[in-house]
Order: sequence, then C-alpha cells, then structure tokens
Amino acid sequence: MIKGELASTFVVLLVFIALYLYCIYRAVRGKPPMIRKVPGLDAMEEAIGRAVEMGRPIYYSTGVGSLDGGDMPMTMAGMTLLGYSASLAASRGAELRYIAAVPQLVPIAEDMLRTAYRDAYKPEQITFVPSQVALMSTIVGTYEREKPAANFLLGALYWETVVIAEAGARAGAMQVGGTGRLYQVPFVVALCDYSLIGEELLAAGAYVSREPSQLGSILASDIIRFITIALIIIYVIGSLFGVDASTILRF
Amino acid sequence: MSEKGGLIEVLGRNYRQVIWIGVLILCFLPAFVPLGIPISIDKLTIKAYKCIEELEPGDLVLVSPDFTPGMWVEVGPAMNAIMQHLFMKKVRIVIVSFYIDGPVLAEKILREIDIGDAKYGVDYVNLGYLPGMETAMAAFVENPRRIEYDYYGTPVEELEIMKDVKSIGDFKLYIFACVTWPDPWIRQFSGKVPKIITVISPAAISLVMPYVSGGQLYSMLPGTKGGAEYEALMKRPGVATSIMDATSLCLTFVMLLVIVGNISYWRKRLRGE
Amino acid sequence: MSWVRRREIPLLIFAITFIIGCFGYYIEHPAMGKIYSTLFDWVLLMSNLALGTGLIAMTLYHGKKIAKREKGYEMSFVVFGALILMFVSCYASPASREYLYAKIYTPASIAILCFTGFSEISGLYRAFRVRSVEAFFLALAGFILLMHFAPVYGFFIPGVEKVASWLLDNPAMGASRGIVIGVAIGTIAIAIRVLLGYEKAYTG
Amino acid sequence: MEVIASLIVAILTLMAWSMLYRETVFYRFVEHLIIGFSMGYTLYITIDTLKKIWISPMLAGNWILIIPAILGFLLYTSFSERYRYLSRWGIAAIAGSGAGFAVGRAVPVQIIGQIKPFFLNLREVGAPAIINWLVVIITTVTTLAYFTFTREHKGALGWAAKIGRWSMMAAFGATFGATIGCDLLYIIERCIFLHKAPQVYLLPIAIIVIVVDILRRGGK
Repeated sequence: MIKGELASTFVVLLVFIALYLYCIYRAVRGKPPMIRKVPGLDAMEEAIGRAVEMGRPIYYSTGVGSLDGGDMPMTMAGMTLLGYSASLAASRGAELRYIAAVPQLVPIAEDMLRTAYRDAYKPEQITFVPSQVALMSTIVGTYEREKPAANFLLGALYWETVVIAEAGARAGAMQVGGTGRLYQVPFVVALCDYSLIGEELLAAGAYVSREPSQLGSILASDIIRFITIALIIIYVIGSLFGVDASTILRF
Repeated sequence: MSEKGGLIEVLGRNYRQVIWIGVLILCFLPAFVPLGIPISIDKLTIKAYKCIEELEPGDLVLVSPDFTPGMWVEVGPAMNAIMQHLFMKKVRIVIVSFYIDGPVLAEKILREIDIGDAKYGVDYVNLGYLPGMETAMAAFVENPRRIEYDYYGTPVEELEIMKDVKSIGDFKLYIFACVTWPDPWIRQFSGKVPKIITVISPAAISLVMPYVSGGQLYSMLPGTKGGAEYEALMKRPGVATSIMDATSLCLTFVMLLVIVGNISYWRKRLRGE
Repeated sequence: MSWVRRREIPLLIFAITFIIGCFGYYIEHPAMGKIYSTLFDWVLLMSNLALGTGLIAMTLYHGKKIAKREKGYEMSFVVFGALILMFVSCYASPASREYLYAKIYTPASIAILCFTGFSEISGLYRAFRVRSVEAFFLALAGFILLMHFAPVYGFFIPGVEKVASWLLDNPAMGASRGIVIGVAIGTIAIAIRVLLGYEKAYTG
Repeated sequence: MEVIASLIVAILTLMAWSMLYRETVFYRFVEHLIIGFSMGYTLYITIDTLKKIWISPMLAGNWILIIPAILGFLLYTSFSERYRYLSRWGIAAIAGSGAGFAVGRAVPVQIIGQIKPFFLNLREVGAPAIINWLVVIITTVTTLAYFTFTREHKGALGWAAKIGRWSMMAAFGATFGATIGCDLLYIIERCIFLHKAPQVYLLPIAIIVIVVDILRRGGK
C-alpha cells in the first residue's frame, strides 16, 4: 500500500502528527506552554492604534498566493491575521480594507469582515484585482492617494512584495510584513518596519489567539525542531565515520 | 545659503524621485551611446566565438530561437550577437523553432541585426514552428526535409538553400536558445550535429554545465552577459553591450547610494541627532 | 434546517479532502490514485468558479463609486470599458486577441513590473543603512552581490565572483535550509490546528 | 499596425512611469486600464477553462461534476448576510486539499530532503569543502534555533538565535543584491524600446510636461 521509498518518511509524518495531538491534548488539560514575544505581532496592535489616531485606513493584502499546495498554510495564516486585525480595528473604530488578488479569498474575506464589522461593514472594504500586475498597479496608486496609516502584508507573497512594501513606505504607513516564501522574505525584512519570518507567520494565529490548545501546537513544533536538529547531528556523525545515515534510516 | 539648504531639504524629502531619475538616466544613456565598459570574458564565450570563426562561407548552420517574448531581455540580445556573427561569416542559416513564439522571434532578430546582402531562400530561411516539442525534434533530426512549407508558405522545394539539406548531418553547427530546461534539445541533437552551442538564461547555467563538461554541448553563452562578451569579441558593440553598460552603471550608482546613505546616517548619528 | 449552520460540516469537508490530499501522496493503490486526481479536478473547477466572486466584488466597488459619484469615479468607467474591450476582442477573432493581449497589454504591464526594479533600488537605499550588527550583515552580503552582478567589477576585481558564489552556496544556503525546514514544521502545525477547528480562518 | 501598437505601448509606459514623479491622472488611467484588461482576459480564460473541464465533460455524461459545481456556487453566498455560512463549505474543500497537498510533501521534500545533503564523504574531499560543510551546518542549526518559540532567547539558545539571525540577514542581503541585477534588466529593456523611433519623440514631450509641473508647483 505505502510506496516503498516513502515508508520511513510516512512513519515520521505519523509521529509528528501524533506529537501535535498529544501536546494539544496536554495543553488543553491545563499545562499551556509560555511563548516568547514576537515583536511583529505586537506591532500590529500599535499600527491599528496609529490608524485610529490619524483617522486613516489600514490596508491589508495577502499577495497573489492562493489556497492550493505549498501556498495554503501561509495564505491561511494571513487570513487568520486578517480576521484578528479586522476585529481589533472594528472594535476601535478604524477602517480596514482588504485587496484580494485571488478570487477564492474573496468569500473568506467577506465572511471575516462582515463578522468583525457587523452593521458598519461596507462592501467597498474589499477590492478584487485579477492579476499580479493589476495588484501592483492598484496598490501603488491607491496608497499614494489614500496615504494609509498602516500596511499589513501577510501571506504567500510573490514578486509584488517589494512594490507593495515600498509603496507603503512612500505613503508613510507603518508596515508589518510576513511570508514564508524564501525569495520574498528578504524584501519583507528589509523594507517593512516589523517582519514575521517564515514560521513566525505560520505560528501567528496561535500567538494572537492565546488559547492553550493552540499554544500546545507551538510546543509540539519546538519538539519537532529539536528532532530535526538531532537528525542533522546524526547525519554529521555518520559523515565522520563515512556512513550515509540515509542507508540506515531508509529515507 | 538658505536657498541651497532649501534645495537639499527638498531633495532629501523626495529622495526616491531623485534616485529614480538617476536610474532612468543611467538606463537610457547606453541606449543612445554604447559605452563599451570593460567586462571579463568567459572561456566558454571565447570557445563559441572561435567555433563560429572557423566556419567556412557557405557552411550550413541550424538555429532554434526557442524562448518566449517575455524572456527576450534574458537571452535575445545574445542571440542577436551570435546571429550577427553568422551573417558576417556568410554561412547559410536554417531557422526552425520548436516553440510557438520562435518564428516571430527569428523575424525580430533578423530585423534588428545587419544581414548585409544575404538573400532569403538562398542564404537563410525561416522554416517556422514545429509543434510537439521533443517528438517534433526527433522527427526533424530523422529527416529535416519533412517540412514542406517555410514560415511564409513557400514550398521548401523552391528554396535554393534547402537543396543542400538532405539529412541532419549536413549541418556543421546547431545553435539553440532556451530559457530553462535544455535537456530535450541536447537529448535529440547531441551526436547528430558535430557541434552544439546553447544560448541560455543565467538562471539555468547550473543545469547546462554538466553537459558542457561531458562534451554533449560544445559551448554556451550565459544570457545577455554572454551576448555582451560576444559583442566585445566581435568588436561590434550592440544591444547586449548597452544592456550590460546600463547594468554596470546602475549597479555602481546603487552602490554609491549605499555608501552615501551610510555616511549621512552615521554623520547624523554621531552628531547625536 | 439548523444543522446546515453547524461548524462541523466545513470541518468534515476539510478533513476528508485533507486526508485524501495528504495520504494520497504516500499510498499506492489504483483506487486511491483515481480519488486523488478526481479531487484535484474538482478543486480546479471550484477555483475557476470562484472568479465570479471576484468579479462581483470588483463590480460592487467600482459600481458604487460611479453610482455615488465619489472622487475619481471617472476612472471606474475606464475599468469597465477596458474589461469589455478586452473581453469582446478575445471572442472577436484570434488576431484581435493577439493584438490587444500580446502587443499592447503585455508590454504595458512590463512597464508596471518595472516598479519592482525601481522599488528595490529606493528601498535598498533605506535598508542598507548599517544601524545594527544585523543590518551590517545584510548590507555587506548585498554589496558583494551587487558587485558580482555588475559585469564591470568582474573585470577589475577578479575575486568578487568567487566570494559572491561562496556566499550564496554556503551561509545563504544554510540559512535558507533552516527557513525551509521551519516553514515545513509550521505547515504541519497550521494544518492540524485547522483540522481540529482551532484556527478559525474560514469556519467562523 | 505595428507602429501604432508601439506608440500606444510607449505612451502607456510613460504614463505609468509618471508615478515615479508623483501620483497623476495619467497613472490613474493606466492603473484602471490594467485592471480592466486583466479582468477581461482572466474572464475569457476562465470561461474557456470551465468549458473544457466542466461543461463539455458534463454534457458527455460525467454528471458527478455537479457536486463540485454546487460547492463552487456556494462560494457566492458570502455576499448574503443570511446564507454566508454556506460559502465555508466550498472554501473548506479548497483549503483542505491544499493543506493535504502541502503537508504530504512537507516531510519528504522540505524536512528530510533538506537534511539528506548533510552527509559528506569526508575522505573524498579536501579541507575547503569541509569548512564549507561546517558553515552550512552551523547556519542551518542556528537558524532553526532562532525559530524556537517556547523558550526565551537567553544563554546558549540566545547566542544560537543571534548567529542564526545574522546568517539569515546575510542570506537576505545576498538575495536582495542578486535580485536587483535581474529586475533592472526589465527597466533597461523598456528604455531600449523607448529610445527607438518613433517612440523616442515622446520623451521630450514627457520631460517638458514634468518640468512645467515642477515649476508650477514651485518645488513642493
């Protein structure tokens, strides 16, 4: 049934999933782990406060990443943070606008903004642009006209990252960016005021929710991280003795 | 004095516009005046140049410009340079494409270079696009006369150049341009044509190097930089040279910006502002 | 019909599609292969159908601007005009589609893509200021790579290409590997959180 | 026709680049034109795809495709306050398969696949390769250590995280520098296009317009 060459990998995946379930179970039972501060996420609250003070809108974009394949986790994290920042902005009376470049995200955004703003929701808070070039051109123009107070750029970002981040900086917005796509992380880190690198973005949903169950999953991630480091060390030790650890572990 | 301070302040506040104007000027400048800023020339480019230099007038050369118009800036200028050299050597050129955009790009190349007194149908021909990628390549290698009409609809029998093309072995050299995945061309043409040269995007160099050291490929030109090197060898600066000039100028400008930015930042910081 | 409102239904749909998508990669069985490919056909179909939601959002946005005569409403006419022009010419004939799409729209959109280059340069002026040790490493590596890509420095300073490729092949690759592994771990974590209904991005 | 297309493209390019100077009505026009054009084209492509993957197979008797189509149409309920919970069904299917796909490959490709290259046959390589190998090991492990969330970055972990962050910064700087070299090519290509006749005659007009505007606004 299981493909031969993937058998041991499959076991590893199952062990990881079991570890997540166990840690979440333990955290729900009353032992939530503590989490270090993530400056980028605390900055989102500050940025929303700034928008309230200045009376200008907040712009939010998740880039052109959609919900399929490797982009899905980052887009999902971006959408979770959209929900979080929308409810924060709605409760403080700031206007948050979302620019979607992928049609599948429009229903999610509609749903979230309607939930957050309730009667104050306006349909024009969500704009849809059909392509990457259109997203770039829209954002460059809109930011220059509207001068947003804050610019959130979180999700599976592609080539548009640098244009959006620089347009936000030109408009004087406070920027929080985050992505896990390797080629775009440099621009997010260099051009935004606060950045969420790779896994920081993916863990953000758990961080902002502060629910024990979600924090449990972060503990499991850390344990897996140390398992990974241990595997690297096994390979290094194997190299010292001239043995390829893949032959033993059957990866 | 106050006016000067005002100007610097205005420029400082609009530093983005100042930088962008600088970049635009530096990008336009080499287009109007090719400067020929020196660049290091790769061994492989020299090898490709020598290979074409050794061709006799009248030798048959097969060319495939197999990339998309959007990628023009990455490989097109190098293709221009190498085609220019072929026309200067007065060899006979057969163009065939395995990409749908190929024939149009071939026309663009022929329009942009100086073909001298070469005549269509006698010295060069554009056979158009063969659909089917690797299958099409295999079919063409098996019998180049399989094509009945050229790109403009003229029957191949009426073209003088095609009278000498009986099998793939009649070609002395094969040049193909592609952007990413060179394997199909190499698989089909290697061993059938004496020498193969590829013009390829710099992003794919690592994919090609094993074939060059293995001997399946005779040489390669790494994108526009390779084109500029080639133009330097021909002593005939063209589009690739001006692109590389502009790149050198712009990147030098960018490096100066980094230095200036740091100096002004540290001056302010040390003054305690 | 209160059962349709339940949160468990989307979670169940998520779980089924997740299990097929995840384990289909590992399991070798003709039936599994069929289910796996059918799932992706279905998702492709749904994703394509979703475009209408985007069209509605866009029409609402620009339509409302025109209806209320908001500032800059004239430009909303341009949007609808261009939309209709492109749509009609796509169906009119292959030649008109080629002309408008390949000869006008594509080159014009490259003009917008050029903003990446412009933004990178003005952004770099800001980002490469050595404010801290971190920024020093950023600026130093960036500077070496700039020298690598300007062909003129390869001529004057022969070592620069070697340093640049060493930098890309060793420290930069090591850090990238660390990030990739981190993202993979985070991917599993987020999928499990959604699966258990904690991450409420779409389940409300 | 070619000349007209070139002129239109040149005018649109200059109009778009006017944004580099400031936000103008020219840029606004191009911005909205691009939105409209790309929407029109996406619509055409999507209808074409739907014909191929939905309408034709269904008319050929593959009626089961009605299920994903219904789920797809449920996405539209998000615009209704009353029924928008139904849109979550469709989203769940799209997100679920995406997540499954991502998780399925995460372990073999992104974790195991990244660990495997750490094997190096030390007997066959020289000192430089071993030093490079050590550099990769240190940067990878310290970068991983930086992402630790459940411990404060203090002591040994603090140092590891710091080194990890430094090596990440070096990686980011390198990518940043390398990308500029490539993205500049597009600007240069446009400049070479603009310097040809008849487009080149538009350049002085554009410069005059900008200079007049600068003088009119008095150096704001």
